[in-house]
Amino acid sequence: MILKFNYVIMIILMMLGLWAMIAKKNIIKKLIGMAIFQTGIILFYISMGAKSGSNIPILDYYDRYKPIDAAQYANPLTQILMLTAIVVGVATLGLGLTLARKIYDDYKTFNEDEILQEIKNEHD
Amino acid sequence: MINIFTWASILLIVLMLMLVYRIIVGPTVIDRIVAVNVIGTKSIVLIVLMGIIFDRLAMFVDIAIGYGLLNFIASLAAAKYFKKHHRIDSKNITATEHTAKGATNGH
Amino acid sequence: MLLGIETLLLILVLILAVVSLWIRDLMSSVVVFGAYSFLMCLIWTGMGAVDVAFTEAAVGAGVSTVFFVAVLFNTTRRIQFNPLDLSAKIFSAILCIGTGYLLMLGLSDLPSWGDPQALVNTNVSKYYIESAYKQTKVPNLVTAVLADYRAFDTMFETCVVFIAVLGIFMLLKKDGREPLKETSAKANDNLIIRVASRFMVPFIQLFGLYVVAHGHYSPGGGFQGGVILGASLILVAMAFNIEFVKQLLSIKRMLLLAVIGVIIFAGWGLVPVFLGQSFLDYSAWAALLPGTGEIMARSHSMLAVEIGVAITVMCGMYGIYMSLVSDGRFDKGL
Amino acid sequence: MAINVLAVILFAIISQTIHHPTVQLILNILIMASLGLGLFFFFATSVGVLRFPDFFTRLHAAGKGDTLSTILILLACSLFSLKSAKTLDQTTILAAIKILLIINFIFIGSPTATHALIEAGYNSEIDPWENNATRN
Repeated sequence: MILKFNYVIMIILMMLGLWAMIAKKNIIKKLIGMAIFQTGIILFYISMGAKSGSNIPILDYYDRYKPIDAAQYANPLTQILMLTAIVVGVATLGLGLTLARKIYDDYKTFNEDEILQEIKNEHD
Repeated sequence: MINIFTWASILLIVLMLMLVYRIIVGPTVIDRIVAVNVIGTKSIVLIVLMGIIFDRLAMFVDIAIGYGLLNFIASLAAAKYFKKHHRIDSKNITATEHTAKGATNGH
Repeated sequence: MLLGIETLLLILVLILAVVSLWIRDLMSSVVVFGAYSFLMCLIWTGMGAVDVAFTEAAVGAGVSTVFFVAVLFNTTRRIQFNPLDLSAKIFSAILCIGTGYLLMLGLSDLPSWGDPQALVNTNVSKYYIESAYKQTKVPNLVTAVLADYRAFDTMFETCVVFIAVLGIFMLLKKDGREPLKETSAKANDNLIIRVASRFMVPFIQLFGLYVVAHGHYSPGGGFQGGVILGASLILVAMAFNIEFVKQLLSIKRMLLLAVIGVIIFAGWGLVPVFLGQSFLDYSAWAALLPGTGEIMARSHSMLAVEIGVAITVMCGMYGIYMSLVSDGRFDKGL
Repeated sequence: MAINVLAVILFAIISQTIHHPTVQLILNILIMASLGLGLFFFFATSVGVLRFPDFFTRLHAAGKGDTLSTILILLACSLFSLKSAKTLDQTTILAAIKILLIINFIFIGSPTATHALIEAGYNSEIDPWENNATRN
């Protein structure tokens, strides 16, 4: 269990985010839940690529011309997948916040129940 | 000697755990921002300490500089927020802020 | 030893995630989420992912919290608590715990934490680690894989940032826009904040340019540098005035620059097509850049591509902040 | 900034050229004292943030103690990296100078944030804490 502690935390974080996205009534809280879900996934990738006792994936000046042992360096592939994911995550977070802002413009609330109630009233 | 820096960073994290108590309990938002600000500054220190533990300080210092330069922007934004909304405690926000409902948008 | 520090940090992060969802005040929730992001950055530093940590540091400290605050500034931070929802919450909690249990069952198939011989670490990434420096002369393997081997991926990620900005801009755009007022650089009456920002902003921008340019040799690159440059513009907008920052970079010019960033990336990759190579195959640039072999052509091309990414990301962060804080009118900010 | 560069170069030359055991001992003590004091001040900051009664006093603890402890620990890191380097190349010196630059930035940025927060709290409707026990 202790050897897979990172995955346990990852699953808990992901489920926490999923729960927040389903159960929370406030839209901003849902967005925070989405961000937590995202960090859970990033944690999964990064901790899979981590190697115990390894160095960061930037070659030292003295190591560049020696034959390179791959086990000495952390996995760069999982890192770059997640690096772009973070910046894109912020951009999509901005888009989500914009949608929340538009909803607030129309209904003056972030609460899901009140929004549904107002939509129902408009249709009647 | 590197061992000492490892223990120092563990001590820093334990002290951060103490600050988390203030984040959870803190009666007003500003109390929480204070604790978060301290955690942010200590992250800079921890990154430099990790650089020493990894023995690649020159690579980690860049991240720490980025943190040091940007760390106060979030606090500044929060402070600006409270220039408009004066309530800093989270109790009974309904009374002050919710009065604007339906006043600006005509439908 | 490092895994011990990581374990402590992971527990701390879990506590903060729960707290940020539990607090019944949106402003506090956002602030706690900022602390969560700080600690996530530390976790990734400890796992050796310095570039990811750098991105998270710039994003978490500079822009992400500011975006949330910018939205809450014009709306409310009130949260209604309805005790009647409790059954729905418990039902969804059972659902999530069930899903989590199913995921936990798959735990036994995953490699243990920090195993160098795990399947994920032995195939493609081994090739990248062993041959990236020989083929590109870039010591930062993350930059090499990001901008060369997986440049196609990165190009579309840049496009996603651009499209997100465009979407935000379109969603919030108001039809009848108010005429621009006369600008004054002194709208913020707080002298201390203005002086401190005036001191800090040149350093932030200089550091951002350094991060973009030095990405080959140290953690950094287009994404991180772009976020830092964008954060410097956000700082100007907060410390002075939204009219003042529009003199530095107007909205129209911001959109134009964002397009130019994408065009730099795609155009740099398109040139090899005309030289008879495949798309984004930088080694064809050796024919056009004087005095470079195929290896150095790849190295230089990465810098050009990173500059394009940085321009788009900078304009993206700036544009998202400006749209959110002024509700699409671009007249007044935080 | 120029003082930073001069201090780093001076310390680098002292620590790398003079191998007399007394000098090395003094340097070690300097590093350890700086680290220890920094940790002590951070402990004081944490206790202050936890124990003080309202946020004005808490900001007092956080604003001062946080900046000071960060500066001391970073100073210890900088000196240690110079002292423990095997060869004195430009990378090491540049890293040490950069750490001192972080100190400069924190010295400007952290008090500004504290000031902005104090102002925000001052404009709010909450009164500062008063010690009623001594007044009666």
